[in-house]
Amino acid sequence: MTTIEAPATREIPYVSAIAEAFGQLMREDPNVFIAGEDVALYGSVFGVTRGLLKEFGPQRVVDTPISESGIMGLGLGAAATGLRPVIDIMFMDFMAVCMDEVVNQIAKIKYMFGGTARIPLTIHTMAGAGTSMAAQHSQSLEAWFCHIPGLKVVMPSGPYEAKGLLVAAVRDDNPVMVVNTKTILGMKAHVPEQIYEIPLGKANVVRPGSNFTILATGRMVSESVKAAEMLVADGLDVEVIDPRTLQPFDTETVVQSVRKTHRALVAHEAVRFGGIGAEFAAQIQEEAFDYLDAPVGRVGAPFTPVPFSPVLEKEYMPNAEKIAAEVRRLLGKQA
Amino acid sequence: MTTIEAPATREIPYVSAIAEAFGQLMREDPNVFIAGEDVALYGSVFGVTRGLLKEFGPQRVVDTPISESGIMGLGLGAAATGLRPVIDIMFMDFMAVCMDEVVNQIAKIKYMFGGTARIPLTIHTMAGAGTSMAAQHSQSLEAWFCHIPGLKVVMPSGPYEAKGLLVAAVRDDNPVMVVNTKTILGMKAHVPEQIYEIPLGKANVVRPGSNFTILATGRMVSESVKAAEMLVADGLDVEVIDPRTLQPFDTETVVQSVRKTHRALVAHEAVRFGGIGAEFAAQIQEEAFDYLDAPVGRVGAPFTPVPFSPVLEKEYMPNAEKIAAEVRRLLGKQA
Amino acid sequence: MDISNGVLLDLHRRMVRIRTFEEEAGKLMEAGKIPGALHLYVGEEAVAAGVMVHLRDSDQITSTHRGHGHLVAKGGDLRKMYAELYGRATGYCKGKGGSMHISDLDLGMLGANGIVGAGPPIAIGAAFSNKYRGTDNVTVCFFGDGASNEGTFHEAANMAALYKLPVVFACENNGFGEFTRQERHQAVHDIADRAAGYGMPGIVVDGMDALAVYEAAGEAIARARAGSGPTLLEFKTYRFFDHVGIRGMGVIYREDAEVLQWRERDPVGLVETRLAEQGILSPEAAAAVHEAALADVRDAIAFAEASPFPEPGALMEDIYTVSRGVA
Amino acid sequence: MDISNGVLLDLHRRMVRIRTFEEEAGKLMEAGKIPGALHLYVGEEAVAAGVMVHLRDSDQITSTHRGHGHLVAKGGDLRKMYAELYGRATGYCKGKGGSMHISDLDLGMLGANGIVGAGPPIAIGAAFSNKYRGTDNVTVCFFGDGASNEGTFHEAANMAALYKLPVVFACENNGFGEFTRQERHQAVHDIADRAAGYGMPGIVVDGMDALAVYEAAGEAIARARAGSGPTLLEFKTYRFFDHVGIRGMGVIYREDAEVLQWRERDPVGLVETRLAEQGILSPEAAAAVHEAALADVRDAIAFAEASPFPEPGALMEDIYTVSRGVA
Ligand SMILES: Cc1ncc(C[n+]2csc(CCOP(=O)(O)OP(=O)(O)O)c2C)c(N)n1
Ligand SMILES: Cc1ncc(C[n+]2csc(CCOP(=O)(O)OP(=O)(O)O)c2C)c(N)n1
Ligand SMILES: [Mg+2]
Ligand SMILES: [Mg+2]
Repeated sequence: MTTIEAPATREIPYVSAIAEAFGQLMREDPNVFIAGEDVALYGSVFGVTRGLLKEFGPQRVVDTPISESGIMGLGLGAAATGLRPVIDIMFMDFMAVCMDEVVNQIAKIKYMFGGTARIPLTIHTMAGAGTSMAAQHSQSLEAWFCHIPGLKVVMPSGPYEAKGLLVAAVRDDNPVMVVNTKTILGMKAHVPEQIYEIPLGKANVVRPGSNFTILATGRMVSESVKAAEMLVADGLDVEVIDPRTLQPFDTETVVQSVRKTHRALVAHEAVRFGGIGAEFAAQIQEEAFDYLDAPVGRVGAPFTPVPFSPVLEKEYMPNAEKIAAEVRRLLGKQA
Repeated sequence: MTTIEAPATREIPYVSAIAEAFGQLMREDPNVFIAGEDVALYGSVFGVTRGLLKEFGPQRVVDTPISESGIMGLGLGAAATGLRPVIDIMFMDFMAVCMDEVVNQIAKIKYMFGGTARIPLTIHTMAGAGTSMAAQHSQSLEAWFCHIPGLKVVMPSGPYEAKGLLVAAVRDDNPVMVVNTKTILGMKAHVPEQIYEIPLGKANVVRPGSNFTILATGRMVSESVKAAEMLVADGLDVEVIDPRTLQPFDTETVVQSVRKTHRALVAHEAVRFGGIGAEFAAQIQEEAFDYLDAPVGRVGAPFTPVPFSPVLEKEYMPNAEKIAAEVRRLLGKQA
Repeated sequence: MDISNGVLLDLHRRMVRIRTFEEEAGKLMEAGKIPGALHLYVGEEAVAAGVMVHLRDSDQITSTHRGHGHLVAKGGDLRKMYAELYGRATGYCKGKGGSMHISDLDLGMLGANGIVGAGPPIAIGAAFSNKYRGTDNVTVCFFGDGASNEGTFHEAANMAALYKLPVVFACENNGFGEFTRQERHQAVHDIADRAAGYGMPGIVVDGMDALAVYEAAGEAIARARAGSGPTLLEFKTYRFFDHVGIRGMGVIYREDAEVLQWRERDPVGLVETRLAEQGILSPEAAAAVHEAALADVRDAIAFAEASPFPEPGALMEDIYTVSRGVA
Repeated sequence: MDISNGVLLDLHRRMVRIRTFEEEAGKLMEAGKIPGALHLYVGEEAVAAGVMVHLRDSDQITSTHRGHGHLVAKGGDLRKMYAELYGRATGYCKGKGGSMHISDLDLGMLGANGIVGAGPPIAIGAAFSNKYRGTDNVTVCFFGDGASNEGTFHEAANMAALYKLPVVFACENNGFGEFTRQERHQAVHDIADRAAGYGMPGIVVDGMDALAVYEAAGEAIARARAGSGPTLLEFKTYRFFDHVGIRGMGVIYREDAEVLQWRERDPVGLVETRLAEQGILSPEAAAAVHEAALADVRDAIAFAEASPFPEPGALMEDIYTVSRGVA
């Protein structure tokens, strides 16, 4: 790399962090290619592949028909024969159209083949509500994939994580799903210019604290930091942890925190019932039972499809206020 | 109905309970039809539709091409226009081929349409490992569907439940997924001959007990009863609860039990990580925190695709011994 | 085919109503008054109108993400439509669906859909139901050139032909799936060529010519209604605006010249010229149709803007049907 | 097409090895020695053999639930195959896959598959990779008549034609998807007719005649290798046994007479008659091929039966690839 190190303060939006990572990954490894709907000529409807076609050409930045199963299978066949594909599925909701490829093929082929296969495949997608796109363009379905042995799942909480986790995902020799949140694509933060990795499977303590732990994913990380600030007035010193990787989950870091703080809450944007927060909460109480002074709380979306109308969607969305309120409710329940 | 009440002891296998329910449902409502692969001429590979073609003809017992998305969509379109379809998806693993229809269409159409639609659709399928059918014919994926607002999910634990829950599912005006477990299709138990319903959303206390609660689904219910017998020697009086319906989940019955017993474990055949047991455990500790003397334990399959080789599959399968062992381990952790 | 003057005027009126509905909606979206994404139907009006004049209220259609035109043509209530676009409680979906889920089950409009390719399986279900219930209703399945590459189309087409279902597959080939030109998403020129692989007729139709649409659709629908099975109609058409919103020119994926060329065959203009030539519609009468449409649309917009947003409690309603007393 | 004697004998030998492999496996399954479900290839040997003689080890195939024949024909190790069927640690998949997931990546056999229709998307991925990496490898995608109704076939066929990928779609039309006869699962007689809808040639081939298969496959593979794009070959064939297991007659979904009629054109018998007529293969030489195959199969069975089951710890291995030191 000949680029001059940018100042440590270089701030770029989440969307640019992704595009930058893609460019650098493709430069470092000729086997990396990206395929998806409108990723080439148009640079993706979210802008995450802008500029790539020009630099890498149509062989490596591949516009596809609207055929998610075909695209995902293309990624699998290419990965099994030596390439390192990135498959972009525009909205996470569309994962439902290619679940077989992801879950029954990509995740399991290595095991079913007795270990002989290697599937270095990255699935890249956008989750989350908040854009008035209604029930089929707003879901956060990461819990489905965390339940499937053979997959890894990451969920970046900001620009720094977006780049570092994407790099780690693509370099990993396993299928990794990168679940971005569309409403934070404009979020700006410091992102090193050179290529770097955030190790998979390691949680990050975003805000240290001593007497309450909030474990949050994706967009809920920044909301939890806001909630933590609000809760200072309640005499709480909240630790906020971002697992970064949901599968494999860094139980250790989280449990250590809870053993220190004695109280915990898990927050995500997905529907609360059956969300990944249930797994996290279950693990926390299993591993830190003796340390808990209150039940492990959970904040997630209510049990309804995502509504269109902005007034309803606002009510639907988990946010800092709801997290803070739930923390307060939990403390009322304290043993 | 003119059939004479059979003796209260009539015992029939699970598979016959399903077939009997289908017949009675089709007799009572001309809008009920069944579509799926090899459900008509062959009577289904599991035998659950045997005899129906002869009685109801090919218009109401419909063999389909191998086109799960097409079949599921057919069910939806028919349900939205006045019929009451049962869609049979041979193995639950194949649900991955038609997830969009189930999750983005069937589950959400009522809500997206502002309530104007009514989708009285039953999805009928077979889950579970233990038949040397390997990773793509053995999964228990109910957690996926429990996470999706708009769906209901039931999981019968034996012949009596198989019939009663199926009847309730088909009569319900909402989409309901019936998740059977293929390894208990031969299990025999008392099944009333007349048509009857088991109400959706109500858990059943299978075995009353005073100082430990096991909440188990599907095949794990009978395994848990066995485990309970084993644990008598440990001085435990285990209550076994079968939620019967996973979505909506009868939190109340379970929490009441745990408030009495102070200790609980959730058992299912699905992969433990991210399984529905996580949700149940999370709810139990939320609602009964002050009553718990030990963490809520969970038994499920290990984090691996289902292996083919019988020796590995045996190791894979949760069962009574593993449940009993986990109960003992939990007690060691007791506060 | 013999077309009565009444039908011709009806066709024209439906097209104008769609055009007006869409142009005003586009402006309101650009002005920030309508949230979310609008996929507008401008340029493709002849298809919706030419098909829908053949349908009864009891006939069903499945629609797409680009669904306003279909519902307007099927007789949808413009007030409820605009209220829905605005996310108001008075909308077709009480504000819960928005543009991509607009629907009217009483008119057999089984919903716009946010998932490309979701319509065909649903359409064959409705058609199966029509047959099962012994009606002679027909279901028309609208889908795009892009959608023709989804596996769902394949599965539904095969099943429709197999079961001889009363369904018509109406492919609106506007030359693009989002920003990808047809020749970059499939190697065939005519999507109608796919019909033979299922055992049904496949017919290419000029989708800018309302009368051509009328004629082809009439035959296919009659065929379906008579129990003779499905047909695949491919309507060659063009979207004048962008994939989302109203910007139609100066875009990266097509030349302005191409847009202008297609606009020369503007379906509304074409039908007006034709009707004028035949002496059925004077310029004044045509203008009156436009004015009436605009008045209706303005009324609908005013209704929407005056309508309340959903109450907060509405969030958790309409998820499940209350079934024998239990929600 | 000119076929050398060596190739003819090779064809025959591969077919006999498949036949022998399958008949013995079927018996062992019925005897309860092989767990799980076996989908046997008996009756369809000409297809696998006629295609595979054209392929190099670096060419790939995707297979189906009925995959043994494909791997035997591609040169698979019979010992590892039987050990896999037996669920032993020495099997191709260390006992983790069994019949439905048998695979040999070194031979480009990308796996049998338990999901009907899963192969086509994977096959185009391998073909894409061949092209991307600048090789002239070809990928052959085997799939059944039943699988031709899955959406995945449609999507993959469209993409293959669009990208001109070096892939051959080899449809093994054995007349049934499980227990459903072709005419009850699709309204077309020739699946090859679907090719036109994607922009590729579609050819019907007598799948009982190894030489016809050889010829058609040779052309399609050469075409793919030359960079001229995909072909859809439809092989009309028949499965002599049941969908699962060996019982072929006395079943509910077909007449015994039909089975007997097809058995008259037993592909192994046909090729032997042909080679005998041409003076290439004497009855004694043919018998020797059968004997050698049986010896190899018996050796493989003995190997499998003597092999250990996987160690318990193996359950949790091979899920993830150790990637830069981390599992
Ligand atoms: C399954 C799925 N994939 C992708 C999308 C994103 N998307 C929305 S509209 C569209 C283009 C559809 O093209 P076409 O079917 O030709 O309809 P048109 O927009 O041209 O009317 C795409 C790719 C989607 N909504 N659903
Ligand atoms: C997605 C999916 N649906 C259904 C099945 C069950 N199944 C296994 S084999 C088979 C029939 C396949 O027919 P065909 O493709 O013609 O292959 P053949 O068995 O005739 O070789 C079916 C329906 C499956 N394995 N996967
Ligand atoms: Mg289009
Ligand atoms: Mg077949």
